[in-house]
Amino acid sequence: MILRGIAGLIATLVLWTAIVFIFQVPSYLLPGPMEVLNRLVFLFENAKLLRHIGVTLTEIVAGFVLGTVIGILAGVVFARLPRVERFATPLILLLQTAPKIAIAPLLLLWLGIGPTPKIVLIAIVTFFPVMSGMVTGLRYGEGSFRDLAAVLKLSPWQSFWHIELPSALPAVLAGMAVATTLAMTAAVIGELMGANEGIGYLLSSGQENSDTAVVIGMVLLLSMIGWAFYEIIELIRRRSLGRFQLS
Amino acid sequence: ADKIVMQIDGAAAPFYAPLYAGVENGIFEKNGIEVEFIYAAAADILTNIAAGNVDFGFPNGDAVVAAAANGLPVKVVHTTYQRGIGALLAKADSGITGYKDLKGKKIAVTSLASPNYLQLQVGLKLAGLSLDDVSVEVVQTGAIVQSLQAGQVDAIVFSELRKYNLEADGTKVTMVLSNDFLPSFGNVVVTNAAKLSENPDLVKRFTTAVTQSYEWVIDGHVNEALDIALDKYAPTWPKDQKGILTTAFEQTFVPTVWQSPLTKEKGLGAADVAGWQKNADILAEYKVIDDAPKAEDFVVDPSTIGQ
Amino acid sequence: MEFLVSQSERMIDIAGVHKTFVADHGTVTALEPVSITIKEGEFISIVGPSGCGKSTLLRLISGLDQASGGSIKLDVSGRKRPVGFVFQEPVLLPWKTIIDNVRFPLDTSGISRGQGDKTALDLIKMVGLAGFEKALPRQLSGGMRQRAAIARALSDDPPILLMDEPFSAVDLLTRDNLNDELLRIWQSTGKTILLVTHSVEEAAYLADRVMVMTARPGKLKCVHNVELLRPRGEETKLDPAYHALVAQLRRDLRTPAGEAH
Amino acid sequence: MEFLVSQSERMIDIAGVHKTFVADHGTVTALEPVSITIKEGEFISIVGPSGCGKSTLLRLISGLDQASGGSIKLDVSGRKRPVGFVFQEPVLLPWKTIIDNVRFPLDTSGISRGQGDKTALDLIKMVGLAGFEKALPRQLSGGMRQRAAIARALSDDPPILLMDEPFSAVDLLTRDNLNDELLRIWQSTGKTILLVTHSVEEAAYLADRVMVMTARPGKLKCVHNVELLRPRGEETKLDPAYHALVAQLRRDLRTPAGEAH
Amino acid sequence: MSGRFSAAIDYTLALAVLLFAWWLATGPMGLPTYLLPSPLRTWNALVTIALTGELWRHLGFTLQNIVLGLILGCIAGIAIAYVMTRFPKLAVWLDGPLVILQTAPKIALAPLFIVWFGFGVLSKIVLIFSLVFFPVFVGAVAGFRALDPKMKDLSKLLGLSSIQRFRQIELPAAMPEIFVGLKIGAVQALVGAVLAEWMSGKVGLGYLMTFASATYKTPLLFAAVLMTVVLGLLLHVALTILERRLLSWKGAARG
Ligand SMILES: Nc1ncnc2c1ncn2[C@@H]1O[C@H](COP(=O)(O)OP(=O)(O)OP(=O)(O)O)[C@@H](O)[C@H]1O
Ligand SMILES: Nc1ncnc2c1ncn2[C@@H]1O[C@H](COP(=O)(O)OP(=O)(O)OP(=O)(O)O)[C@@H](O)[C@H]1O
Ligand SMILES: [Mg+2]
Ligand SMILES: [Mg+2]
Repeated sequence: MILRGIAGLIATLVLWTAIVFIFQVPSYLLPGPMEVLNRLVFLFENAKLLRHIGVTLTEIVAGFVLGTVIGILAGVVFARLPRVERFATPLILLLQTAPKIAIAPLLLLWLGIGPTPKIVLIAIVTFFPVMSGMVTGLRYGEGSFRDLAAVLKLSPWQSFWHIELPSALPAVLAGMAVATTLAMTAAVIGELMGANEGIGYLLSSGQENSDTAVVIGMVLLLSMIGWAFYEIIELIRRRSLGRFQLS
Repeated sequence: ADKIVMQIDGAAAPFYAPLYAGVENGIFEKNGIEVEFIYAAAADILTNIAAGNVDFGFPNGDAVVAAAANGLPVKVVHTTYQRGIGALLAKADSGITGYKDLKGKKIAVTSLASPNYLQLQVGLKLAGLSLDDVSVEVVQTGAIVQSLQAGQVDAIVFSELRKYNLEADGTKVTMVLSNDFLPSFGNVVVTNAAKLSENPDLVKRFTTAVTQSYEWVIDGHVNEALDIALDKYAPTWPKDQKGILTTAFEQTFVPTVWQSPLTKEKGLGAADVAGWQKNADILAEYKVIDDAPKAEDFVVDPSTIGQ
Repeated sequence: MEFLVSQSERMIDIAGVHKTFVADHGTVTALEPVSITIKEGEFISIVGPSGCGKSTLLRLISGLDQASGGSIKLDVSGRKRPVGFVFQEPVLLPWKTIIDNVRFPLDTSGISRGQGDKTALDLIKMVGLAGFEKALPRQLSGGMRQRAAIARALSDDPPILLMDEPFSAVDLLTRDNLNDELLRIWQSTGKTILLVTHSVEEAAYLADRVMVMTARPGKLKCVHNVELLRPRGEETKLDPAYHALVAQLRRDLRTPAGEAH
Repeated sequence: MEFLVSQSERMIDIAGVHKTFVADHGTVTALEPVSITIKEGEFISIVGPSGCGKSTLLRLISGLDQASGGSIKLDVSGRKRPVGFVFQEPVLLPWKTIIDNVRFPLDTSGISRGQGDKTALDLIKMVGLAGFEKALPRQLSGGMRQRAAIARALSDDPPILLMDEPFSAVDLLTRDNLNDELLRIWQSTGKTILLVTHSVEEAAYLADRVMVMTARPGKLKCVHNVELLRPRGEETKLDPAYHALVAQLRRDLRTPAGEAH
Repeated sequence: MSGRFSAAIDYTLALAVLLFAWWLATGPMGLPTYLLPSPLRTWNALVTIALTGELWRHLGFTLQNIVLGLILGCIAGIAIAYVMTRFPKLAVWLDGPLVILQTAPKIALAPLFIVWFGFGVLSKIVLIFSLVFFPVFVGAVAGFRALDPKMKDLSKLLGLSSIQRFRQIELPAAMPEIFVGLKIGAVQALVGAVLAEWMSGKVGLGYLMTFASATYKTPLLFAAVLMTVVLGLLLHVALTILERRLLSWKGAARG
């Protein structure tokens, strides 16, 4: 995994440098890695970069965990009661497709300024892929396991914990991997709605100031956070591989 | 002290230095106010003000006119920028020196609903041209300056402030200020109509603090104010641009943006009601808004608050 | 053909139960109306051609599927888990080790881990899987998986045991051993057992009664009483009556459907 | 014990092949070194206790798994698909109908649809699944699925056929029929067949030679020549030699591992 | 089929409840129009632009981008997922850049896409593509990985060509997981199309939204939002029907 990470990082840096070098891209369009690094060091020294990272990271973790838990639970309910799923689908699609910025003032009105609307926004986007993964994992999972659960008259909780969650785990993990990327976007949108700290805030100030290096730097930081999330999910997947792989 | 939230247009930038210095120097505190700044797009600020999500806003004047025209209960309580800061920007080496040179060129604005677009239309008309003579591209704030730099467009109609970004980046630009032919207002302090009538004292104290903050900068503290802004509030801003910013403040903002003949007479933030009305009438004439609102309905002179 | 049993002894009461599947390729009558009453503690074997509805019948009794008509009554007042089921394919949870799979019914009914382990280990030893407690299902051979599934079905000691060809994938010796173990457990616990098998010898050796079914549409052809002495063992297999029954069952299975014997 | 066969006749040459699995729960020697040479057109049955390495041996021969040591040579020059395999569990593609599953090997080797359909329909009829051509696998009973898998393995007429307990889930009558069909196909096509079974009767009835294996560690105990006349049929089952062999195989399986007979 | 019929009833019922809640918020609860216009005002705004024909121009443009981006994203997502699961060595090198590219928030990069790929439809398609790709990719990877080893045995035994193996075994087996990605991808395509039009352009539902938002024409804003939601719902229903058909062999548990 370490190898994979380093290989990926090197490949990205090489590609990036090559593009900047070969096409002689001016820095207002795409600054090179060194320039971005310099800006990051500058922000670290002058702009309490770590504090901003901490703020955003907290929001992402809180929103991601919230969305994942609700997504898994909703997935179970939806897989068991397709009517409930059909009933909830319009609302869910409304939340997913309605441009977040169009409903931002409403979110602020109901949840106040501060971290809550950001966390809720991240939870909303995280929810959907996790829920979809869970529903699919359960709906298309081994029918014979359902028979086993029925014969053993397992309680809903028991069949969730012992049978449904493990069978759906690959699909749920895939949903969570997708959710990480959406969560990064939601974090930015959340901080564009009105904020004075966080990576998204620094990013929007970079955008306002046409400071491409700051924009790319913040994008890179968010990528790294997303990547860390992704690797944690990969780790869980690999750990459970031996156990959870269907024979 | 009363805790209030002020939402500022765009993002933290050294151009808002007087407000930041006001906080750091205890001017707001002295007026019994503890202020927190947050940032968003102009239209969102006005919606938030109307909804009561935030206490004060600092958006562009055109956005307030449009909001008022659509019935949002917002009031301008401090016309901080006495003129508009919209401008036509083109690279110096493009040969464009004014609207007359735009025939056959490609020009970017941020939205067909934006004041930039209106300024472009009026500017073209005064130069004897029309929209049919140019091609217009719509490009969002985050990309419009780069599109000029990259040569994707020949000119942009946007904020005067971007001239300083471009020059800091080594790009010489020609600028035509829109305010010269289309009076408008840059950032102004806005609050909710209900808040103004229910708690005029708070609004009064707030506008007073704003005025005092700007006065301190005007009174020869540009350097200190910029230091505060660059160190504590707009730290992403490259420090080596302080020279350019100092020039901009001393030659433009202090003499012509924050102060006007009217403010000499009535104090900073004075309401040029006639100017506002003219602005609204032109917005209506060019169908940016359906009907022009009455300026006295949404613009208040700071000196009259609480009386 | 039907037994008359006292009300209290009736364990499973099947009356006119039938099942039809509707599928794209047409309607399949898996089971024509079947009626039979099974007494508490009875051991019933079911034989019949492939596709005649044996599995379907067990699934209906267990409540996994709904009958298209008729009624099934189980007299299992108050038991949370009336039936244990050995499915035709070993349905082991692939993410659990063998011992965890065997202990699963106990874990999910609140038995303590220690107690559960003891029971599970005994059963694992009984089915000849000692040494494979910590193996995962995919690391076992087909027959070993089937035996693990048998151990699981026995672990929580259900009053009714439904077994769908439980020994089809194991060798003769193991099969004989497991047959005897099953009889031992049955005798000591008084379970009611229904066992589907393709081995007429096994059917005759184990059961009190043998149900013979005929193919498409699946139908109960006849029920044989097995009058062999209990307990059964090596001597049973030398009993001429046993061989006569086996021969009879063989004949039953070879006669075309519908033809009464 | 080993046959001496002319070079050209050797179809499968197994020399010192063994297999060890390493797993969390320990190392399992699935197969101790096995050596045997199988002639072209030979019919070999394999019997042995559950878990003794029968499936493992077939998987090694087919090339699905790699041996831990030893060598396996197949004399199948130029054949793209030398072996057909009936797995211990029917591995049908769940999204294809029965006829599509049976025709699958033909479809993927460029046989025309019309020709493929003809072959597939014949085989489906042979295994007794007529009427279920358009059914999906999950709509069949266990034994029916197994028969579909047999039909598939036969459809593209491979020179070597490996069958892992192909008839374990079907009833006696069907089993007898399929046994005879298999013999007929074998005789008319000259295939080399290896068949794993738990039925010693079946093993003796079908094979030229019977391999007997012993349990853990899996080992080839002995190989019996079956000197019964061909073609075989009802008379074979009356032949005392057949019964003697069956009895011998039974004894072999009952003797504890390692003990030579 | 009664299943589909009752699904339609459920959707309609749910929409009715949403509509009622919306009406409740704007009517009795008195949310002002600039925050949330009433259903009636929104409907009127919608009818107005529908009658002038403006709506169809915007809708058509957005829909065209969505479909194009969705198809391209899907093909690339499935193809690259397949290549990576087939050649795990390649994955070591591709995984990192792919994840970095994906977790980079597109909303932040969207403005740069315009200066990188121009004002035309290309920058929009690139943006939608980049949003659709990853869900489909992740779903497909999960699907290809979950392939039953017995199926692998079968294809090895039959000596299937790569194309046969993919077409006949791996793709159908991975379909359930691919559909998860596809459904998320469809929603992302919508978000991407709107986002792209928000960044630049003079046509499309996203453009309509920025225009309406900047001019405080909130009923028009919500009419456009409503149209995207309806588009999303239609895409979802279409995918669900397709899923039902393609995955009927799974005999999915139904209510
Ligand atoms: N889910 C289903 N959908 C459609 N038909 C089904 C379904 N399940 C079973 N059948 C049909 O019902 C009939 C009886 O099936 P069942 O599984 O009960 O047979 P069986 O007696 O157990 O056979 P075997 O000995 O082969 O296991 C078969 O013809 C089968 O095709
Ligand atoms: N993938 C694996 N990992 C670990 N051990 C394995 C694996 N596959 C088989 N084994 C072990 O190898 C041994 C032989 O297995 P094999 O499947 O060949 O038995 P078999 O003779 O076919 O038995 P059966 O008659 O029950 O099918 C068993 O002890 C089994 O546990
Ligand atoms: Mg069955
Ligand atoms: Mg085996």
